[in-house]
Amino acid sequence: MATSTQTQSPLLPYGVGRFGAGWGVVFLLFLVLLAVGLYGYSRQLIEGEGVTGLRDVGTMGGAPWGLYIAFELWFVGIGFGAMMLVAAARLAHIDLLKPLVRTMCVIALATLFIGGWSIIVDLGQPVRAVVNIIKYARPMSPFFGTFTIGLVAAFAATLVYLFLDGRRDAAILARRPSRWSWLHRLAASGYTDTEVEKHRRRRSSALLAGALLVVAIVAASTSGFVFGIQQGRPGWFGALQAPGFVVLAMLTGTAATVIVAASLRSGLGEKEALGSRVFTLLNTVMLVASLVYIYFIVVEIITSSYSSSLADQRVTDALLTGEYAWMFWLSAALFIVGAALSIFRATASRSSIWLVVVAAIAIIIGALLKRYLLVVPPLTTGRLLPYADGSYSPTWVEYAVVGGLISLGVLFFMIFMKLFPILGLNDREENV
Amino acid sequence: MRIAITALVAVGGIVLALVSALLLAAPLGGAPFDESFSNPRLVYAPTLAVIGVALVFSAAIVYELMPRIGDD
Amino acid sequence: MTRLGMVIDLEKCVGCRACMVACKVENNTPESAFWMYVFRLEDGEYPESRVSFLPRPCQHCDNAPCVKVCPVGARYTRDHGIVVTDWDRCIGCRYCEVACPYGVNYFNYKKPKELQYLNWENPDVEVHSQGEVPPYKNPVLAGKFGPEQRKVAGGGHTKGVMEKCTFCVHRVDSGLDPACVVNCPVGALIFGDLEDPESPASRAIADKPAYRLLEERDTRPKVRYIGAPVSSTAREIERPKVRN
Amino acid sequence: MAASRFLFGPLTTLGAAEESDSGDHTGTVDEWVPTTCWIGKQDCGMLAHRIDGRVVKLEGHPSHPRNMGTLCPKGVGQITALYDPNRVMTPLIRTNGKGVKGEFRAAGWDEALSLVAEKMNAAREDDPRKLIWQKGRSKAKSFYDKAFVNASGATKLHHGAYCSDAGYRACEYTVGPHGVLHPDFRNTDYVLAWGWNITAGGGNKTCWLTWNQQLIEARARGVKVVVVDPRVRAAGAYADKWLPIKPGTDLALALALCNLVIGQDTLDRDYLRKYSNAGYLVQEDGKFLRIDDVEQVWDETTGGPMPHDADGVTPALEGEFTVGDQTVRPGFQVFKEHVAGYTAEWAAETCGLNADDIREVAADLGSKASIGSIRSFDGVDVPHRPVSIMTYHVSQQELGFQQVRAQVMLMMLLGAMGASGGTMVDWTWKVHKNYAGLDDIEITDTPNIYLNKSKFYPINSNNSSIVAQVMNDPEAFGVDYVPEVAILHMVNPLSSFLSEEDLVEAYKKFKFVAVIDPWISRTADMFADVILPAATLEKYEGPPSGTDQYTDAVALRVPIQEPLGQSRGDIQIYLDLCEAAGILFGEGGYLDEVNKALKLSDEYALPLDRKPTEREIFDNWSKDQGIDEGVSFFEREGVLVKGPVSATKRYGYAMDEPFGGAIHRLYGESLQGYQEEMKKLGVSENYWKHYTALPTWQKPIMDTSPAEYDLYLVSYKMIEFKQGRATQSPLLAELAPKQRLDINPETARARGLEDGDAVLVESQNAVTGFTRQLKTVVHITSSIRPDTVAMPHHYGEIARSPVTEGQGPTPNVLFFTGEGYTANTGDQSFHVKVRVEKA
Repeated sequence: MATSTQTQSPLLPYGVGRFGAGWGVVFLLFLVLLAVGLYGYSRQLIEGEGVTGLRDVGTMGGAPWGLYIAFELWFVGIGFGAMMLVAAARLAHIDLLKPLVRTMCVIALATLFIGGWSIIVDLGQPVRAVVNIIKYARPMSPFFGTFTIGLVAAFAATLVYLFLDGRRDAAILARRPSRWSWLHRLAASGYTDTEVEKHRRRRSSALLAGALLVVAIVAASTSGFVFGIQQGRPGWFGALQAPGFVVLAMLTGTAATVIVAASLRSGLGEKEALGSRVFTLLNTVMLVASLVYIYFIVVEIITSSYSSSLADQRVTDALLTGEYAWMFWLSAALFIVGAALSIFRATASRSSIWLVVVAAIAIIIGALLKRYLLVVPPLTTGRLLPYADGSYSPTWVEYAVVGGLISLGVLFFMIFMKLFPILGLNDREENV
Repeated sequence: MRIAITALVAVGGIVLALVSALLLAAPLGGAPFDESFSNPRLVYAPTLAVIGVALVFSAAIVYELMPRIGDD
Repeated sequence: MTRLGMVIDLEKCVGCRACMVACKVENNTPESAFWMYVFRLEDGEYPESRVSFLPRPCQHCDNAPCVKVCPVGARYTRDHGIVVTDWDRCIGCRYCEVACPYGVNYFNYKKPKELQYLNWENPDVEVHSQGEVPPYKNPVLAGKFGPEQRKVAGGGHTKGVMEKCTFCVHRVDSGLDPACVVNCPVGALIFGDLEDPESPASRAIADKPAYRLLEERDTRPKVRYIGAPVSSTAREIERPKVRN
Repeated sequence: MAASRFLFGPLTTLGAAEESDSGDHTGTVDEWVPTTCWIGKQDCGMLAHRIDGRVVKLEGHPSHPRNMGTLCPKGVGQITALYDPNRVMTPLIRTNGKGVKGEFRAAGWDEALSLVAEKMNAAREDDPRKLIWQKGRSKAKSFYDKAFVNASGATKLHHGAYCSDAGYRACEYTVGPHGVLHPDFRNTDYVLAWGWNITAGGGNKTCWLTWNQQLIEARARGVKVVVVDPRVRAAGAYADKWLPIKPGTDLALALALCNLVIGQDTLDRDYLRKYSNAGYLVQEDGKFLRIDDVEQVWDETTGGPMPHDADGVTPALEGEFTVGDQTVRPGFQVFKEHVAGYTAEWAAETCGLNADDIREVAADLGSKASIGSIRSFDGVDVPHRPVSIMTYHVSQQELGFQQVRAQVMLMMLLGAMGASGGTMVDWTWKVHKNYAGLDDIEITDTPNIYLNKSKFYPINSNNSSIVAQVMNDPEAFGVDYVPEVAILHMVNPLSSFLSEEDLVEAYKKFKFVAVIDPWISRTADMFADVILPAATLEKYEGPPSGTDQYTDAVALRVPIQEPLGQSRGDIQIYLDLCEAAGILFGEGGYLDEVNKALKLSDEYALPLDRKPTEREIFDNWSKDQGIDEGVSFFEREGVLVKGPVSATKRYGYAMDEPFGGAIHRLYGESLQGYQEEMKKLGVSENYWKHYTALPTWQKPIMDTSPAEYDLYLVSYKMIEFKQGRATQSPLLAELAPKQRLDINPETARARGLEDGDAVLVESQNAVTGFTRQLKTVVHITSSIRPDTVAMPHHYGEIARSPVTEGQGPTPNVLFFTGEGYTANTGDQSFHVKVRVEKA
């Protein structure tokens, strides 16, 4: 039990129901960012996407996909990774992660949610899109045909998992008098913590976790297929895209979990549930995933360096030595730094949490750059006909909108943690 | 009974998702040579597929939340 | 089965870009959208530099990557193999564009009317014309086409929607050749049914080697080229206004 | 339904249903109106597609011989000239001072016309020479221009410096017809495209489009094309060989080719004897030997001098003879000796070329000329000399006149002038009045404002930049008046002529400037007192010739809608202006002059006491042409195809009197005469040094610029803007959005320049030491000599159009007018030495 939160209101754990000043300031800050994003998006809606830095490939020499899609991939990657961790925690009975399961579910929901919105904001006809996708979506099209279905499935699966997994905690909270007890009662939906229910819970959570894993891997792969099956775009076509997406998802999901967990640990003063051992575990996951991913990058670069196609060469050159080299090497450096810190942490005698957090931050930023590098350079430099080189630089609208989307996710998370305990309650907690 | 209904919902969801994605939505495969490749065979088939997927997971809710019917 | 295609004779093309303008006026396309584009290319070093031209309409592929990836079936292959965009259905995701190896897609990043040359609704223009000139109108472009009755001709110009060369579907459907073909001063563009050995297009490639752009990508275009293929080291010169 | 209204309604994000009239064709009026192109120079036949009164597209007229259903980019794009919101729509009267950006108020036609008429008449009454009239390139037949000049007594200035006037003068003087050199495309086997971009430049008589059609046909036939140009660009794809000649050295190459052709003895002696003055005996003083005022030849049969026109003479071409106490040589012998020093090696050195390439051209010319062969056209035998030169704007350089003369002489040596497959000048071999006129100039002490027949430019092409210099200092040129009123009709001297500062000073001296134009040009912006809005495509104009040199046709510009705003057709404006000025009616009035200019027979002549409509004029003209239906024939059909041009018209040899009776002047006796007289009257050497009987290589003056001016600047035309009136069209400006400096990659590298970099270009006048600058951007291209940079024309012409904003300056800013930068015919040189540095 959190002791620090008991001074003012001894009733609800982890600050649920209490809106402190610190929380309020942060909330307001993100609300402002969201408002800026909304303003930017309103400009885009009214003027068209001419207000973004996006332009056509070919004669216009631009990139029709840019920051929005890069962030979309990054967001949903984190979401899929978090889903995988949730599934792993349940399937491998990793008790250390139990307090974090709900956090990871919320991370997944928030990132999938804003990932979906990133697609919407990228569209020229967003409202029409919603109607036409549910009416006409074609399974053959990886992006909206199958991927959106994957996204919906992932969101639905995580939501169901979060709901069922949280019923016990909700029931505990519902018994305490508070303004939110009705909500907790609703979330508990009649949970009584009987043996029968516990038994059902075990069976269904195992099956659900399995489904979560499958859905996460399939959906992450599909977003890789969006690019991997495109013969017409140098730098994209390849069998490694889908597995690369899965590994990077795992990696970024873990990194995001580390960062959020560290924030919760310091924000909620929750040293016990989020002890050093949790971070050690997450660090190990990160370490393995980052080494695998670095290996993937190396394989990818070696393969494309030997490509017979001049166009593929051009993209590789742009990445390794050209216009995007700084970003490519920065991202590579971030991955390597992340991996190195993880190794150091794994072998060090003292177990610092901040080391893990720094590694996670390096990796998650590296991953964002990598996503940008996947989307943009093949569009600006990957030309098969003799078009002149293209260029793309995002405008303030795009930064504002992306900032707004991140704010949306953070606000979603912040509201959730005031309505429900963000960490799982201890098993020793009284029975319902 | 509970398991049967749960299985029914789950299998129903899978079948609905597969049938609507593979048979009712726009055709898969090959070089698209005419207009039929651009239209679902049943409008809103993708919605059905999404509903199917959602059904699969809601089977868990059915399983855990369904009121006791007397089998256990 | 009729398969309409275009033959482009690079031995005749003089790179004048009249086809580009003819296309723009015919389809009333917005600024910097070149459904038909003519590369002016240069290769080699002085004094052995060589200049060449490469007209690039939509290739109307038999195995069109854009059609395959369209999430909502707005891009489709219609009768006679013409690849068109249903501008009434397109959601503006630009997946067709990133999938196309030829760069033929043009998205409406802005309100197209502000960028159109034949728009006469500009208030400044109305003041000057003193209301004498009727508004631009070409109902054919806005119409529905073929048995499928979908809006595919160059009349969409809707913000946030993808567009590209339609082989002038509105002309072809009434038995005319595309605007660029009709206008080419030197007869470098030839149009017709590739399945019919007597069509002008088939005759043009009957006794000359013809090739397609990026054959290795297996897109199987219905646009054939005659003449020396463009060198892989060719660089583009004299670009038109490319950004709006 | 409500839901779909919500989902697809006219929300800004959706807009799917913006076209509410989708697919409903009922009730629209869909028409095709025949007319002719207005924007290019060859007046292609067009069909305007009109829906409910709004023109939506222009297409080529399928039966017009010149374009056969097609149009060039300008032809298609000129729809924006019709519906340009930046056109002048009402008469404008200036409200601020001149020489600065103009402020204008809208006025009625009556007010504007009476103001112009009053000023014009005041000037005419004072001194008719004080009224200047100037027009840009006349479209179609310029009968109404001529009628106005005659009726008003105005001094007509020339249309533009860009043209090829030095070449025109050289051809008129040397062989007679009015034009420069172009091939008999259908029959030629060899084209020397000289300083002329064969695929993007257009010809001197027709536009780009017809030439390209004929070139592509000829290429399919296997014609060999050699391009002689510092910059090859689009021609490169259609050239078998590129000779990247150093700017300003074309004369050296032409002379060397003459020398080589003589050396290899591939001469058409028959032609030289019969139709040229090659056999005329030249005395040691450079004058022809004349007996009883008749030029003499050395008759090989009789072995003595004979009048050149005596029956049965066989003039000797070579040798040295003694007649009386005179040693005389035939003109050809003089020429042969004159060019003997111009060897291939010398030319290679001078022109920056390879001697073997030059020898190869000469050898090709000699072998392909197939001297002695005959081809029959409909039973008419014509000498077949299938070698040709295409030359056009290249004549606009310091040595331009003599250089074109040398090119003509090269073709003369081969007998290819006017032969089947040979080199043509005009459509027919009609001899222009200048053939005699230029040979017989009496230099006057009191020249007019453009120094016609002056000691400075005895042969004179009428250059407005020189007019400006004269106006700024009339005494220096012996001119005793300064014009006061100018009527500028679609001309923009400030941009289309050179030496802008002189022009600005000069135009300030005009007390009144009236402009007839659809747009506000830079000249109008700074100097117009009144602007009369002219219509563009929506007017009657013509009749333009429709010939493509093989098929004859005539068409008419028919309005494709009512004139936009308050604009009026040009003819209407002249009718109205002459009425206001009181010079419309009666003998010698405008209508009378129109009758004369159109050569209307009495039956169809316009009555001199009633103002006709534009349509009436063309109705009378059509009927006079034997078209019973009158103008409605053209309103319905657009073009009257008359049929093939006969060989007897096309080929000089085949004419009833071969070459129209002109004796081609290999030896330019009178040119030397002018030099002597000019020296006597005391003008600087730069004026007289190019007046020589035979073209003589002299180093261009620009080459004496200091060494830091290490690059040659040349200018050129792009297909997008050829003939001007185009940069303000958004459709065309989109194709060529910005001024640029073409530069070789090696040259750019040496200066650290990359494509798109901003640069300063500074030119230097080697005579006066003046420098001029402009700023533009780099365009790297390997199709240009490393010692040469090039800029296209026509940017920076229209002042008041958002489309032209930021396009960049005209290269004319950098060129000079005057000694060393003007040909001996008063023609502008578009060559100058510059230095280029990163801005």
